[in-house]
Amino acid sequence: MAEYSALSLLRNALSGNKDWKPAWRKPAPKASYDVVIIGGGGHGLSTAYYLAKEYGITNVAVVEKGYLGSGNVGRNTTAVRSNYLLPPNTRFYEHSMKLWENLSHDLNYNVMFSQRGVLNLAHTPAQLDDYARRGNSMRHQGVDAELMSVAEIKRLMPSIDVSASARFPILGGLMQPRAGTARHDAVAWGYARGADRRGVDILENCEVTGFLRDGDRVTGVVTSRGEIRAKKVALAAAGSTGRVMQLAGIDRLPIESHVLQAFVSESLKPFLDTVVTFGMGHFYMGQSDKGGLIYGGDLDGYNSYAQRGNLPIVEEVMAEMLALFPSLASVRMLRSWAGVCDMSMDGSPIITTGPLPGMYLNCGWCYGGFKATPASGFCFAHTIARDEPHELNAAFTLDRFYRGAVIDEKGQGATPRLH
Amino acid sequence: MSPRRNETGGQIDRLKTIRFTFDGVPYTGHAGDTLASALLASGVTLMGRSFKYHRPRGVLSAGVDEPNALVTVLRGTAREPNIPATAIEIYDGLRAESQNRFPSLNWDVGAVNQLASKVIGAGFYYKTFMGPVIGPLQGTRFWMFCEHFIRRAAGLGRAGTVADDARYERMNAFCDVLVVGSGPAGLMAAKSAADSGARVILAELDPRFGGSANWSGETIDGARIADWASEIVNALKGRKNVRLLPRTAVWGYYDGNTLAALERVSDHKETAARGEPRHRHWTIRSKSVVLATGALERPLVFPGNDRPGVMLAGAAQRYTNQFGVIPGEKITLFTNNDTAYQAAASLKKAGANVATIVDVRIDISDQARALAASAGAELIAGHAVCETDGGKALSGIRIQRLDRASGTLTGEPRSIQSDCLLVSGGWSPVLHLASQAGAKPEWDEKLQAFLPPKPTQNWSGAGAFTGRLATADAILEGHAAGIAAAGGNARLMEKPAVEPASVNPEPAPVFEIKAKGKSFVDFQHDVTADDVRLAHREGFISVEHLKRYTTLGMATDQGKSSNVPGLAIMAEALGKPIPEVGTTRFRPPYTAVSIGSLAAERYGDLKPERLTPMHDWHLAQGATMYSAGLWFRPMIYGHAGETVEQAYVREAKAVRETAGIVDVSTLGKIAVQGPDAAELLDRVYTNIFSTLPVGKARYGLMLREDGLAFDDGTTWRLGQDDFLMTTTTANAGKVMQHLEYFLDVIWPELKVTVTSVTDEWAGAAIGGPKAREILAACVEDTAVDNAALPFMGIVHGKIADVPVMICRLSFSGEMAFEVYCGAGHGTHVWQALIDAGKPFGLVPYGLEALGTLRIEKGHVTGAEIDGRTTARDLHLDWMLSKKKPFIGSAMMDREGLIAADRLQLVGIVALDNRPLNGGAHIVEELDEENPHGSIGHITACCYAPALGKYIALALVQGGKGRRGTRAYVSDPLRKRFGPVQIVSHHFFDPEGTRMHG
Amino acid sequence: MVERLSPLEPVYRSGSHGRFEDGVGVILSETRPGSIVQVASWPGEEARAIAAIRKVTGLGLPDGAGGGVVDGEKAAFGFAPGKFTVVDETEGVAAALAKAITPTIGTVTDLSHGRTAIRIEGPEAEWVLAKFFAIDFALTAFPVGAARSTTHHDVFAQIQRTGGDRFDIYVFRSFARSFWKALGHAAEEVGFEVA
Amino acid sequence: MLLTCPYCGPRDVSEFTYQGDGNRQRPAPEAQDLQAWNEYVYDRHNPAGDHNEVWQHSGGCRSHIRVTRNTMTHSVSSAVPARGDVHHRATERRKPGAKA
Ligand SMILES: Cc1cc2nc3c(=O)[nH]c(=O)nc-3n(C[C@H](O)[C@H](O)[C@H](O)COP(=O)(O)OP(=O)(O)OC[C@H]3O[C@@H](n4cnc5c(N)ncnc54)[C@H](O)[C@@H]3O)c2cc1C
Ligand SMILES: NC(=O)c1ccc[n+]([C@@H]2O[C@H](COP(=O)([O-])OP(=O)(O)OC[C@H]3O[C@@H](n4cnc5c(N)ncnc54)[C@H](O)[C@@H]3O)[C@@H](O)[C@H]2O)c1
Ligand SMILES: Cc1cc2nc3c(=O)[nH]c(=O)nc-3n(C[C@H](O)[C@H](O)[C@H](O)COP(=O)(O)O)c2cc1C
Ligand SMILES: [Zn+2]
Repeated sequence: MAEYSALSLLRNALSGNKDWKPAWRKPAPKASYDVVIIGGGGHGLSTAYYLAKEYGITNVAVVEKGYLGSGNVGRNTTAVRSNYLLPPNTRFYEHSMKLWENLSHDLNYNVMFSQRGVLNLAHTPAQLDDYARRGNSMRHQGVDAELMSVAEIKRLMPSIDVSASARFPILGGLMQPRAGTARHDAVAWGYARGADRRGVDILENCEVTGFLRDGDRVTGVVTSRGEIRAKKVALAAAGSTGRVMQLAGIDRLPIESHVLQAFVSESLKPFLDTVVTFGMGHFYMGQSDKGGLIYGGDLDGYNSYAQRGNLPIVEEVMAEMLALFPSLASVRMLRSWAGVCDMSMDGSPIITTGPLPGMYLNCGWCYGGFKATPASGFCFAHTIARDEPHELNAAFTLDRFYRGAVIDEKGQGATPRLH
Repeated sequence: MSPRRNETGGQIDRLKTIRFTFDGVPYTGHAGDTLASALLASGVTLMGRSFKYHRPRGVLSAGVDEPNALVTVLRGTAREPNIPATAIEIYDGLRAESQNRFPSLNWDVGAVNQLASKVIGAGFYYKTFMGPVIGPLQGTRFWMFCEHFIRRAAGLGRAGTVADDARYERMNAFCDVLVVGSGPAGLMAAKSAADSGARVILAELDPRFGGSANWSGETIDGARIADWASEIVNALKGRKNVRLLPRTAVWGYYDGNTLAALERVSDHKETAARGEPRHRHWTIRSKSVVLATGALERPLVFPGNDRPGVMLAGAAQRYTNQFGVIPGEKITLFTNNDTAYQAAASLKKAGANVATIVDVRIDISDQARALAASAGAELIAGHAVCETDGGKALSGIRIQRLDRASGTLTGEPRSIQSDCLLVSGGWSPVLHLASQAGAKPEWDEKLQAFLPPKPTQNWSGAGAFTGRLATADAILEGHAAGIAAAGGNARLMEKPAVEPASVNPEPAPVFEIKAKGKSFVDFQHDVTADDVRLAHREGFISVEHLKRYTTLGMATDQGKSSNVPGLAIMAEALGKPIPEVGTTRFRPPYTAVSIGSLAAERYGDLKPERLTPMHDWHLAQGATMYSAGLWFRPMIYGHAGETVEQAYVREAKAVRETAGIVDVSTLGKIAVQGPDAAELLDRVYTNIFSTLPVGKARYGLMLREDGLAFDDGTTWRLGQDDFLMTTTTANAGKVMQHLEYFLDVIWPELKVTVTSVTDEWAGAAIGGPKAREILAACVEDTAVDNAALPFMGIVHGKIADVPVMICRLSFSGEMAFEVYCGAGHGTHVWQALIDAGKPFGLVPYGLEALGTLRIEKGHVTGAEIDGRTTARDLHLDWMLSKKKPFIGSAMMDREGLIAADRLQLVGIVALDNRPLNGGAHIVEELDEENPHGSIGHITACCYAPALGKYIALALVQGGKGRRGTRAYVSDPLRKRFGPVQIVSHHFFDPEGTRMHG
Repeated sequence: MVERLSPLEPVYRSGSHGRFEDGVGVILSETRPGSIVQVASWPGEEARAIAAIRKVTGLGLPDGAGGGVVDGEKAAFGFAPGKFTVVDETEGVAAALAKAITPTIGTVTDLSHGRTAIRIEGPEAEWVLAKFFAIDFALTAFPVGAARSTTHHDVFAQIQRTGGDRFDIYVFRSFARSFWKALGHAAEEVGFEVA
Repeated sequence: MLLTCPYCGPRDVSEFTYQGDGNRQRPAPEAQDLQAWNEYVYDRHNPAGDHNEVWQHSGGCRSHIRVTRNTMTHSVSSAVPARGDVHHRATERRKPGAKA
């Protein structure tokens, strides 16, 4: 299949754009594969891509119940960062960041990764200390981080309210300059095209409805498009993890599925160049290249698989938004939507072999797994190919809870809605 | 196009002239006009530029479905971008600006983008801008360089930078029946529901009730239908059980029949009345809902269909009949259905010249023929428009014979001169609200439209919404729906006589005329029919992929006019029927809503302020306040010219040397009462409380179920069954919920009441060598000496005639007391203490000094109990009772929680005698260039006047074992590096002799 | 007796405010009762608690959730399962109740300082309150005497309807000033008077 | 979304705090079975469909309720006091002050 480039664009324009080929094939399911990956989201697709690219395993199918990218990869707010406090997270997300930095080239697909920075605002001296702790932790692991003064913040985003009379005045912020945003759909499509070009079968509208078993061992999946056998079955279903695991007879996991809403404003001329988060609530915002302000806040706060939320959070998010950017009161919210997040008990992910023989599990991404897409696929591919975790995901086990080795960034304990 | 205002007709007030400006040019209109109708009446037809190609655009519709004519409204310094001119009521002084053009709407350099349209079609940016693989522009640089320009070219209007001073408000409403939409169907539904005695709310997004009755030009039982509508509205107005909400768009249908609506209260006024909000955000909880939201007309897709002068037929009818504006001099009409003929006849009746009707169908109904004849229009059947002429305004069209079977055009194109082309591609019911909950709409082959899904909540539908486009049917259906929604059983009404007779609205299944040239599907986002086919070719064939790849339907109008044509073109490319292709998901809001309205009363007032009883005193004493959660607490009481450090050092010193007093009213206080109160405390605290004598207090530690430290505080036994628990300020609410949860869910057998009494008590902590003397000087009815008031003892007495409760406990490490009194007496008692302390040098101190004193003592707070530490990490293992289980006891010994390399509490002393920073890390080897090897971090730091050093508390790996060793602070963020000594966290008076004193 | 200081004091401005030219929509006031007391009864002891309240205050509480009674400046209402608020113009009612409510019946908690009582009355009282609380204030849904526990964002409130167009609102003292300001702000539209 | 508090009636979801999976069984306080504790503290039922969950009416009467709610549709089919009918039962109570 043809490489994408400015040249190919021109050539095709001259021939009336008639020669473009599908970005990925639409094959029929084969009877069996070496690896079947459940979930055509970012993580499933990147896992397939790296299985093929790094481990030469190409007899792989990604099965997706809806259209490719219909899950959270297609509905997230696109923030990519590695500004974590705890070393297992920092290391993992920084590896992801490095992959992001070369992803468009790697995939020959412009995923529009734009390193325009992510800024966390602090509103009390204690919070500033907290952020300093995190920023210093990053710096001690070779990750970029800077503290920003109020004046610098104002210069960066002229519409922000930095007045001392604000209810929660801004005292400064923690900036990760290399962080930024990527075009979410392009990530899914780029990985799909990349995996497809290496021989992976992407099976859309193919819902897993059961598992093939040989005793305890998982030997394949039952899907809406027939049975598919597999030497290894890997689950990367994000918000649907609970549902799918139930099909395998596992009805309890350290996971709750929660709904998270997101919003886009009408298109505006450049207003905000950075991704910014409010420290006294849950609000965060960036601006898409199309001009829409992309923003969100807290979870709705209850279990749900419905991909839609309710009003209280809508109101909460807007109120917090205006606390930072009062001039947006007369700008309009264009659309709201929601995704289902697999909230883990400590807020950190799970990438592991098991819990059944023949099965591999990738979940617990909470509302932060988009940025993990490259590293998650990279590590999961390793875990599947080698039957043991990569050192980067060695800490992301299922039994860490039992052992008390939780990775709790927020210190909230086993209350998933608070992570 | 040269539109003009009619002499008579319409629902505008010709006696009221209104002055406004558009792009700085003054215009006039009449009361009742929209910006679009007033501009049209003034001959202005160019109103906007499209998103990508900057194509000149006129007005397509007359309502919220408008994709083209978007403007920015300026109010004072506030800017309101992207508002459809069709939805703006003009008022004197209105200032509107066109958008997305430079330097002007007429001459826009962005229009050069059209030249590159072949290259910059759907999804082009995914294929390019990746830049070189090596060199200075590798990685993301090249893309970011290009992106900079792309971002500036994209976007529509510009947001303001200063707060608008408008008021936004929330309103909660409850009713039996909410009727959405006030066309003939909705009006009847509201009336019949109200007649049945139900509490009714009728919401209409337009300023005027009546919907299509305002412009259909029909009569009902001989009367003008607009008058019929006004009569019903007037009757409803006077009724107690009815609330009429004009200018109110119901935009969200949430769970539990909770609907969200936006009322534009004063947008149509030059200035809002005093106290009047600009927008009111309604949350309506209704037992049942009648959706009567009508239907929207769809355009047809053909080359040049976006030229200013091309307009929906129904919109033209509306401009003519409601606003008295005839949209052109020589009008052509292009349709695939009969409803447009009604528009033609209606326009003719108002004096317009409808010269030609072009219909894609060959078989034209008699009714349509008759209407065409009455319109005096030439009817050209079996033809289609294949191109439009003109620059920024339509001058003519070209038509060709259409072979519907093959979709091809044949014969020589015929040119028709025309300045206004009306199009009608059929009608789509407004089923957005019905499907927001996720139900899939169903395709109706006859109407060639999606119909509402089966209700997932308690609603019913009526009128054009359900596909009943005939007015008489809509009225009947509305009537029945209203009664049913109210749970009434009134008799059904007789079918009214509506003239002219309704036509059959079923269109021919023609969506696109394929010919050379750009045929727009999504006008605003410049998505063409070719873009849809490109998406198909590249495999983006799911409607959701189509949408995301081309951005079809993602503009401000959310594809109200473009979705169905777009997916019809995709269906054709796929060779699949439309229902198999489906439609994209509907999401709130139905129409864009101001962010201010959603923030409502929290705009400018995000959170309430929580004030202690002595708040005003602190302010009067010049305290700098610190916001702690919702509370405000004094940080320092600075003297003139003092730095923060000087102030807190002075205050802390005073506590050690004489005495200080601090407001502790914010501490969480929970009354724990009942026969099982002590038992409850034994279960939730790690240590034992049942053995605590009445009149004594004890320090307690709580863990979470997972065994990590949760909160600490003292609990006072005031009576056998009566405890007063104190918590940290930050955790007060959490601890309360924790106790309530266990009492309700886990231990319902315990007879304990827990009540938040944080606000009942004002608290002052007074400490220092002179504290007891000061107390003795002002307390009555009790002694405060060691015998009467030993460490952790409690006494009751009076200060300045007010009953107080005093407990001798110490956070500062000094001889100290907490004095509690009723909050209403707080300032009174506080002032009495201050007065009594004056001779002794008593000093009020704030949080900074409080922090300093506790750091010197090594007491922990939220900075150390951060949800990741255990009791052992904090050297509080002595508090873990072995005699009883308690919350967290089973989980606290898991291997990960007792590991040797855990972060443990230590003290830190700066060896370079320079200030330390919170959040600085500790390392064994200093490397300023490449900091690495963190072994922990500082949680709190200060200058310790008691030691004359900069000290800190820190959490350090294997901390205890490192006492006495040297390490370094490494704080690259603030470039502070230097040697430190790791010591015990008990810096000062570790034996506690001062407080036991 | 030392007079209690109201948290509203610096912001309590008697007189007419907002758009009052066309009439006053609501009257706002602080009622400053002497006693605000919480009575909580153990499961099954509700009747005895109700009897004790009647004995001490003369107020006869009806059975059932959220039921209440008003008598002049005295009032009582249920606000949670087995829990009641008793309000009296005189101070010291908590002590009297504590004698009547033995530990076998339940507990008594004095909240006289901890809660601030704000009254809103007038033809627009329901309208103004509806701006704050997601409660149906219509007389049919919320009869005289009845009470509701609810919140406006962070501000917890117990609301009793003490008249056809009169409501008494009990909020935490620390939030009272903020709430009062917000209430005044919301009432500007209809014109209000501070009594 | 509305939840019907058995005491206060139907109220907006914003008045409630979610307390999660209602099937969790707290082991006896003395129990040493770490596996049981681990399941209680960390493992959750997470069904697609009816979910048995606990909510607190924290913005109202503050009592806890057991709710059966469908996680696909958000429709609530039952909401009862978490204390069961304890509050209406006069008999079978322990002596005041007795230890559990
Ligand atoms: C509103 C929102 C905002 C977010 N913002 C950010 C952000 O700013 N930054 C960030 O880093 N992260 C963010 N996230 C989180 C991030 O989107 C997710 O963590 C991440 O996308 C999850 O991985 P995924 O892409 O593989 O998941 P998904 O895209 O959800 O993929 C899972 C796929 O599995 C499929 N599937 C499920 N069940 C079956 C079955 N039975 N058979 C077959 N297929 C099945 C689903 O259809 C789905 O496509 C956000 C999430 C949401 C909801
Ligand atoms: N020419 C035709 O055949 C044709 C086509 C379409 C409609 N109609 C008309 O349809 C009418 C049927 O009456 P009807 O009452 O069903 O429709 P209607 O179009 O008369 O009224 C619908 C009303 O609902 C309002 N509305 C829509 N969405 C809303 C929302 N979210 N919130 C608040 N208001 C909203 C609209 O502003 C409009 O006033 C007939 O009178 C007929 O004239 C006719
Ligand atoms: C980063 C981002 C930007 C978006 N921008 C827009 C937009 O400009 N216009 C729009 O209509 N929707 C936009 N959406 C929302 C999508 O239309 C859609 O609602 C979302 O992807 C979820 O899919 P669903 O609504 O089909 O469930 C955006 C979504 C994301 C994640
Ligand atoms: Zn309740």
